[in-house]
Amino acid sequence: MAKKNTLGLWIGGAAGDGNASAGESFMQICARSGLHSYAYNSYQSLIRGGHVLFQLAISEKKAWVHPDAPDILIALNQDTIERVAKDAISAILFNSDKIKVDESKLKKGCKAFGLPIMQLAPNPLMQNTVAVGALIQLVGADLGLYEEMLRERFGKKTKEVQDANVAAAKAGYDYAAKNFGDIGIQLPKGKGKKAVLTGNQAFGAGAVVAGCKFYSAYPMTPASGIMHWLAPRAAKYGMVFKQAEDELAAMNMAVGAGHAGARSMTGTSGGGFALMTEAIGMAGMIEAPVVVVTVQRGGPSTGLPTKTEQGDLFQVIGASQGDFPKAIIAPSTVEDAYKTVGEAFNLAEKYQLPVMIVSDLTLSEHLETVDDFELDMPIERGVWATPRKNGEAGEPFLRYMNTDTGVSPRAVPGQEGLLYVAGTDEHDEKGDLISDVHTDPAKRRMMMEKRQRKMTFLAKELKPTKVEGPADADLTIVCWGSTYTLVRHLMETVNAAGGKKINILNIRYVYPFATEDVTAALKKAKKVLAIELNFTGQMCRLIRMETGIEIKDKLLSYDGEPIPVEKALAKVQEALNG
Amino acid sequence: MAKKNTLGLWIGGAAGDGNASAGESFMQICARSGLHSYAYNSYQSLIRGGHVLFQLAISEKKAWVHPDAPDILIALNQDTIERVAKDAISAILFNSDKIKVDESKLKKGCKAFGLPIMQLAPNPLMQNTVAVGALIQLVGADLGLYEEMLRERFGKKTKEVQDANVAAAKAGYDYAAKNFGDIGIQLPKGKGKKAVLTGNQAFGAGAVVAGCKFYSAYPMTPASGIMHWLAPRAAKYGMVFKQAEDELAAMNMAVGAGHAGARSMTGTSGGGFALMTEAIGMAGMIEAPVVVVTVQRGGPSTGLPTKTEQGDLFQVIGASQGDFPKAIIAPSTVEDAYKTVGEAFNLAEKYQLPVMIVSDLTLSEHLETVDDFELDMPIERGVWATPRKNGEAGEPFLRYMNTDTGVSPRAVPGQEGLLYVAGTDEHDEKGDLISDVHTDPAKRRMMMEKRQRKMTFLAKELKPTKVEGPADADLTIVCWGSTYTLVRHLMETVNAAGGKKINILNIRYVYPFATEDVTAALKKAKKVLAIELNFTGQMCRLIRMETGIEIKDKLLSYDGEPIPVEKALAKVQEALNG
Amino acid sequence: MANQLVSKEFHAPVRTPAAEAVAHKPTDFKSDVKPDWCPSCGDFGVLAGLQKAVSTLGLQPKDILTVSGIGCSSNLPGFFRTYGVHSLHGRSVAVATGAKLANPDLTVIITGGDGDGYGIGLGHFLHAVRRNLDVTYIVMNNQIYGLTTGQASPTTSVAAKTKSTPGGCIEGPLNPLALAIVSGATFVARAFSGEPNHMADVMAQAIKHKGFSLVDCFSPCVTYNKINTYQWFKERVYKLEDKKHDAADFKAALDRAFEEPEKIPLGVFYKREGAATYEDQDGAIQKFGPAVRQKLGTTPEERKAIWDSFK
Amino acid sequence: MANQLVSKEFHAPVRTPAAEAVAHKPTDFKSDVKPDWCPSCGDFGVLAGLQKAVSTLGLQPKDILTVSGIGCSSNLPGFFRTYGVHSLHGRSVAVATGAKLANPDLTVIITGGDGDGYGIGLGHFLHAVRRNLDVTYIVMNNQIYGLTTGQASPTTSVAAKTKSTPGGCIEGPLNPLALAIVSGATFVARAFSGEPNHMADVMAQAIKHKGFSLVDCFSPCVTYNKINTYQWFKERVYKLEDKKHDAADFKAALDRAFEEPEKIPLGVFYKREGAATYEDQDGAIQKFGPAVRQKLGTTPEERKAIWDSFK
Ligand SMILES: Cc1ncc(C[n+]2csc(CCOP(=O)(O)OP(=O)(O)O)c2C)c(N)n1
Ligand SMILES: Cc1ncc(C[n+]2csc(CCOP(=O)(O)OP(=O)(O)O)c2C)c(N)n1
Ligand code: SF4
Ligand code: SF4
Ligand SMILES: [Mg+2]
Ligand SMILES: [Mg+2]
Repeated sequence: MAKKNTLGLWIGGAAGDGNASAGESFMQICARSGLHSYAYNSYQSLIRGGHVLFQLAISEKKAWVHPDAPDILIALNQDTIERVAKDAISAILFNSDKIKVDESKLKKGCKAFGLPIMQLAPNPLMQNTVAVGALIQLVGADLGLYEEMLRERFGKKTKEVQDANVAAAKAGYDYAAKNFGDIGIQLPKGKGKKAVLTGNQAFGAGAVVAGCKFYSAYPMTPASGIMHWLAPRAAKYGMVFKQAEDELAAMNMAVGAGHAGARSMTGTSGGGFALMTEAIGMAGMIEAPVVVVTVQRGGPSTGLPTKTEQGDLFQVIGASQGDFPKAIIAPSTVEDAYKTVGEAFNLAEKYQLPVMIVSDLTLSEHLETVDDFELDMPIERGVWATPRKNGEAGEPFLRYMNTDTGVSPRAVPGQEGLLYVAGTDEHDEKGDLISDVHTDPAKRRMMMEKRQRKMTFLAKELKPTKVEGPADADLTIVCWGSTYTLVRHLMETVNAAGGKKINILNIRYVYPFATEDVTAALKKAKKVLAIELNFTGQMCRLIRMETGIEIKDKLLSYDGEPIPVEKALAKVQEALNG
Repeated sequence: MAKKNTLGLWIGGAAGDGNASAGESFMQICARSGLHSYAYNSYQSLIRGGHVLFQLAISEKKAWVHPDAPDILIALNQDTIERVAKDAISAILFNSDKIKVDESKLKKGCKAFGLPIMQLAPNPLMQNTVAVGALIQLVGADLGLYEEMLRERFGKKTKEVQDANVAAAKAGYDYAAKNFGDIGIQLPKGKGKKAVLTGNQAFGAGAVVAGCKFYSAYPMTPASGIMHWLAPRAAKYGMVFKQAEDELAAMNMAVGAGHAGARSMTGTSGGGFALMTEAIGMAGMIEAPVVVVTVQRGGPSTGLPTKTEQGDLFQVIGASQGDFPKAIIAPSTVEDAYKTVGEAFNLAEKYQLPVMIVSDLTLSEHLETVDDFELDMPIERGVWATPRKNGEAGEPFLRYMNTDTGVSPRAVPGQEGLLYVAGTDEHDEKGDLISDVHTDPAKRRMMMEKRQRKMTFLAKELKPTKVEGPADADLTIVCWGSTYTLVRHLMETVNAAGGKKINILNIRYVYPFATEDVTAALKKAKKVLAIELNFTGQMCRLIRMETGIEIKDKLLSYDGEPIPVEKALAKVQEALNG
Repeated sequence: MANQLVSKEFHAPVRTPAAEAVAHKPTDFKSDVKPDWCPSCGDFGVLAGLQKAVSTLGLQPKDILTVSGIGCSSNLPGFFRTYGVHSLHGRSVAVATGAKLANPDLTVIITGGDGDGYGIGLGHFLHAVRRNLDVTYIVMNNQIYGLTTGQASPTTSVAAKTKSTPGGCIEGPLNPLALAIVSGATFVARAFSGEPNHMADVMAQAIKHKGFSLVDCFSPCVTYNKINTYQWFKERVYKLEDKKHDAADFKAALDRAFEEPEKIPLGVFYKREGAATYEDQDGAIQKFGPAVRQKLGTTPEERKAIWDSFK
Repeated sequence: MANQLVSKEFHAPVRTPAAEAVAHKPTDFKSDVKPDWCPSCGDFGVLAGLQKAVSTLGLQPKDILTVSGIGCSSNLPGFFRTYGVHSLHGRSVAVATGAKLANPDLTVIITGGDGDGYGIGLGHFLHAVRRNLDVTYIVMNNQIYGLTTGQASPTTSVAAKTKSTPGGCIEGPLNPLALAIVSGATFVARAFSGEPNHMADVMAQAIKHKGFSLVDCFSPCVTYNKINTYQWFKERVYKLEDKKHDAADFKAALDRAFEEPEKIPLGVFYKREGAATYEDQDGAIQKFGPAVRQKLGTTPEERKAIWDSFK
């Protein structure tokens, strides 16, 4: 029988046991040998203890989801055995010094491979390294790459520490070779090295490349990853990174920096976003470009800080009082996250408005291999007023000039001859308040129309929203955000099977909404199923508002977990056959 | 020719000139003689200067709108003459000592009646009193009532001050009798005395009667009127009134008070509401009853602080992250404002959730006569857990017990034997956090479903949303909030004319939405026209989201002013005939 | 559900009079949830201190409301057997204010972290101070954001490397004691988790004090703050009681507040007795007592009077 | 539109070097909008003081950014011929922080009211202080909420009757000077609209000071504050310069901050020179200068390095 050439791996332990970092190392090795992978780490809102489960899929072709069940489970504590040993398919690796496995409770054919850590390593803390060594042997991965990685990781430590870790890995490898039988898995060799990163890292890297020069934020899971990636790197790229005293400050600082002429961004999650909303309206009114990333997590309120959900759609749409121009984009993949930042900055500057990027915990925190793509992004800053020697000015500068596109040539403080005051009160073209003029409905209307006119032009330059997959599919699945990757996996699985076919309508533009494209796609669809992670079917509601079309068949999940593939597949089959 | 028995009155001056208070006095006199009235005061975001225009309609039957143009204009400064003298129909009253009127610029038949204030009063500041005296004479109102009112108003001043004012009024009256001709207006005598109040005062009075014991707020136009009415009266009714340091505090205090067992309320406008949103989600999660009044004004951002708009609908709908139970009600009239507070408190306590009342500047600040109605309101506090002697408790108290209705018997701090912690993290029935338990999707689902289940039951007890007016009308006008009174006026006007007929679908329940009622009404309508005060047609968008029905014909106004009757009538005629 | 009876009627809470108070051991204030802090986290000491303090004072669990924000430290109410609200990050003081004004009979204890109280919540904290509300604020000051895995807080020292200040912190730390003192606090103290008995004693004094009381507690974060460790504090702390400090002396209190970081005083820095609390001056509370015990509803006469006032 | 040319290219702002600076009279800093404050409002004096101060310092209108919140006082930027942002109520300090960090070459002046800065904005104010950002904060302290027609502010005195405290205010006022001093401010001063020349002088010193400077200005609200009138202040104010006050003395500064309300000192309470500003310590600014003058975009090498770091 040919060996299996993909791997589902789970690593379970408590917070502080380092399972995520063991998993990431292994993922990295595979990526360096050209394999694809997708990982989701399930953890809790606590610093030590609890149960953390790193769930990884590895394969030669692009991996879109983490596995429902593991071929191999590495258990770093007894609790992991009790919870998930029953799910393992082929083998369980564990520290036999302290963990007991009752083989009678395992799946048929699943082997329990105990590692006597005390014999194999000088320090029980090295259990992860030993286990990864053994894992490498079991799946035929490259121990040399792991050695390389360990030396990198402990690069700042002494040679002794490096050597001890390398030895521990080797000991695990050798012990497995000698004592564990073959389990029928052999990972292939891919081509080249692949990058491994999270959505948050992609937002950070995207910001650097997009020319973001100011990032202000207040820590909040699951958005902190952006801050953590940027903080040590910002200065190198000339970006001011500012931790603020709260989200009110983070957002208002970003608006101030955007107004002053720097590309500026902030990032947060729902509770912090609530505090940012007032200043998002300010950006709309004073026409300051700014980018806000909000990463959804389990709600409402503090909710499930470390769990995933897509429940903040209307919070973002409804951010701040009154009608004002803005854009809202929801990327779906790590690559998309990176590119969305560039797109957001261009829209923000060209149309002088706030752009919100809506992410979710899964997108922001999961790790994914990404094939190389064009990293460069065009930087489009829109139209500027030409500075003029003070004396020359025959008339006042009209910062908010009423133009055909609604976009007024921009000026920033410090420029010659373009003095103006940007005010959150309604103002005239020059910027002078009209809130204290008796009643100037005509001017007010003009200014509202000028600002809103920008939306017409902005909408025109957005990329089309297209159905992905076979045009004549039997079922169109509507999704948004990270749920796209699950749906993509479903499509590849179902369509490969030969029978009925599905395609995907992924909604990326939340505002302005691609009403025509979406209407056309839904009208053309034979059947429609929506999959989203919230209670009320928020995207379905938005679609109905924008197109009038009601999507009746929905898979809504709101338990904090990504939807298991099995469950989604069952629902798709039901929809296809129903 | 029979004399006209209604009056359109405008009083114009600068901020600080006291025109609103002159207008209110006159309105009060008419109300005391049993007449109806409706007044809108147009002012600006500044303390002195500018142009303030008090616009009042008086009639025997209920007045629903202020007049597009005045029969009589009282001008307190020259600026008023320049701006609006041309609109006056019958007469202009002005201080001839300092104001000039060019009669050639007036409407045909409009008379300029100068009052030589220096001759008529000891102090030029009494010009308002003199003018009101003259006005009373011109329209045949009751000078005795004015005298009574002046003595009340200056009740705390000396007898001399009172007498001087009464004399000034009399002087104006006599001067008019002697020098001004008849202008063909005679106000009738109505029956009984009528109450005159603003929407904000109705919110305040409603709160007192509904048993609100805690009102926290931060000043913000146009919501401050609630605070200003309550602050001096709260203690008398056992209500703690607390000015907070900002809206974050105002809302969080209200949640704390609601949690502790007091009926609690807060009030604000869009910018402040933005700051309240996070804690609204908290109330949803910890199931604390609380009522929030948000009064819309011209947006976006600081916008037009003293102008009217209905532009915050999605801000309120989208308040805070995640899905949680809540209710949103938009009252339309002063009486409705009063009653809505009572309804809101009952819903808040019975379903243990935040209830938002959405008002707008026009509703909150306009003055209206209200016929007596049943002021009492039922107070329904929902289900409570029965306190138990500590020792008795055989099992922990389940504050968040999963019940058939989703409503769990409530307990408040200080009660015997019902200890629990209310947490904004997801929790189990007892209240213990589940955000740090590995992954308990089943419990999470149960708690989400328990909370959301409350919505089903809440929705069932809301009053039906009905069409008002002739069932077989040719046009159904959709409106919400204060715009209802304009539409009511339109309906009475159009339907009285005998030709085609209109009826009204006023949307009062924003959330949960009366989907069935509204769908049925719209399906039955021959033609539909929506009138609302915002740029994007927010209520139309909401209706489409909830019913799938798109309302194409809209009168949208976003210039900060209430829509003039003329303009609305023209649109209605177009819709009827188009 | 045997013991969980449902009632249509509200049985308003009544504080147990001192004479009827039942003695509770510190362990009676343990909830059945096991604290999930990292082993050796300073917050264990604060929890224990608090349990001892309320026990010493003879308080009844039901008469205490503990309100926290969000953070490791803000998890405390879950482990403390009293009524509790685990509210929003930075808003504990405002929530507690509302609850206290609705029911002044409650002993209200606010607990939370330095980020929660001195960072995002700074405004509420100082405004509560100037109100002299009769509540006790216990801050577990670990000079770091613990729950979000180690960013700089407003009390992080200059040059400290954290996740958000990898090159070293370049902002000066706030001095919470001095801020409270200059804002009119009537009781300002400091304690240290490494001195549990002293801490319990200071907390008891704070809770007993009528008016706003602050106890800033050094509560080491063993996971993310490798500078301000137990050892670091042990080398620096001393007790004000041992130095004849006069807590009634405003200037002396301020001087002590600025002694750190070389020498760190523990104990009561400042105390002013007899100042009226906010509740004592509120008209409604004075006339009608706790809002939560008032009967709701108005008489027909009251309603008529209100309505007539508009006529 | 003759003079309003449009460009696809961004001409980054450059501060006029002192040598090329053109002299501007105070009236050159008058915008063409007439202030709409009530006649005799104290804010006229503050505006005049500010115009004189920047004129004295030889600053160019284009190099100044004035940021305010919302309130009568916050209308100031509209009347002051510089760049301006009339931002949100309570957020001026945060907006100014962002602008200053994006372009440290700007002279950033923050203006606003007591409600704006010490009420809703208190947290931002004190956090900016501890950062020692090089900005000047001018607060028009009229001890009332003016624009919203007369409610109590955080500096309203006890017992004062306002629209929101009809029975008299029962909260203690904050002491903004003391708060700034204990939070590490490097320049703290007070001025009074009734002493225009002194005010202009203090403002000039504040703007010149490198680091965070606060000028709390008594700016009487003639419409809503009938207690703290020009006359009331005139009877109480004196100048620190006349009393040999040593502004380098931290304790003396605090003592002076607590002298009021009997005697109210004007002038510079506290000043510390040589403290590093936040901008001076930020890595990006130090390496690359003002963000707003950097070229955007990365080199292929930089992009490759970033991408490779994930491999
Ligand atoms: C509005 C909001 N912003 C951010 C967060 C994320 N958050 C949770 S705890 C915390 C900081 C905790 O620090 P501290 O208060 O010092 O408590 P510690 O964990 O150190 O005890 C933050 C920023 C949040 N929950 N809500
Ligand atoms: C978030 C928000 N809350 C409330 C308001 C309403 N508001 C406008 S100005 C003001 C207070 C102004 O007081 P202060 O800052 O002292 O300025 P002053 O008018 O006295 O100069 C308030 C509460 C607002 N604009 N935004
Ligand atoms: S992270 Fe720090 S503060 Fe949080 S529980 Fe662990 S030791 Fe305590
Ligand atoms: S209300 Fe007061 S602060 Fe406002 S402009 Fe008038 S005097 Fe000045
Ligand atoms: Mg902390
Ligand atoms: Mg003020």
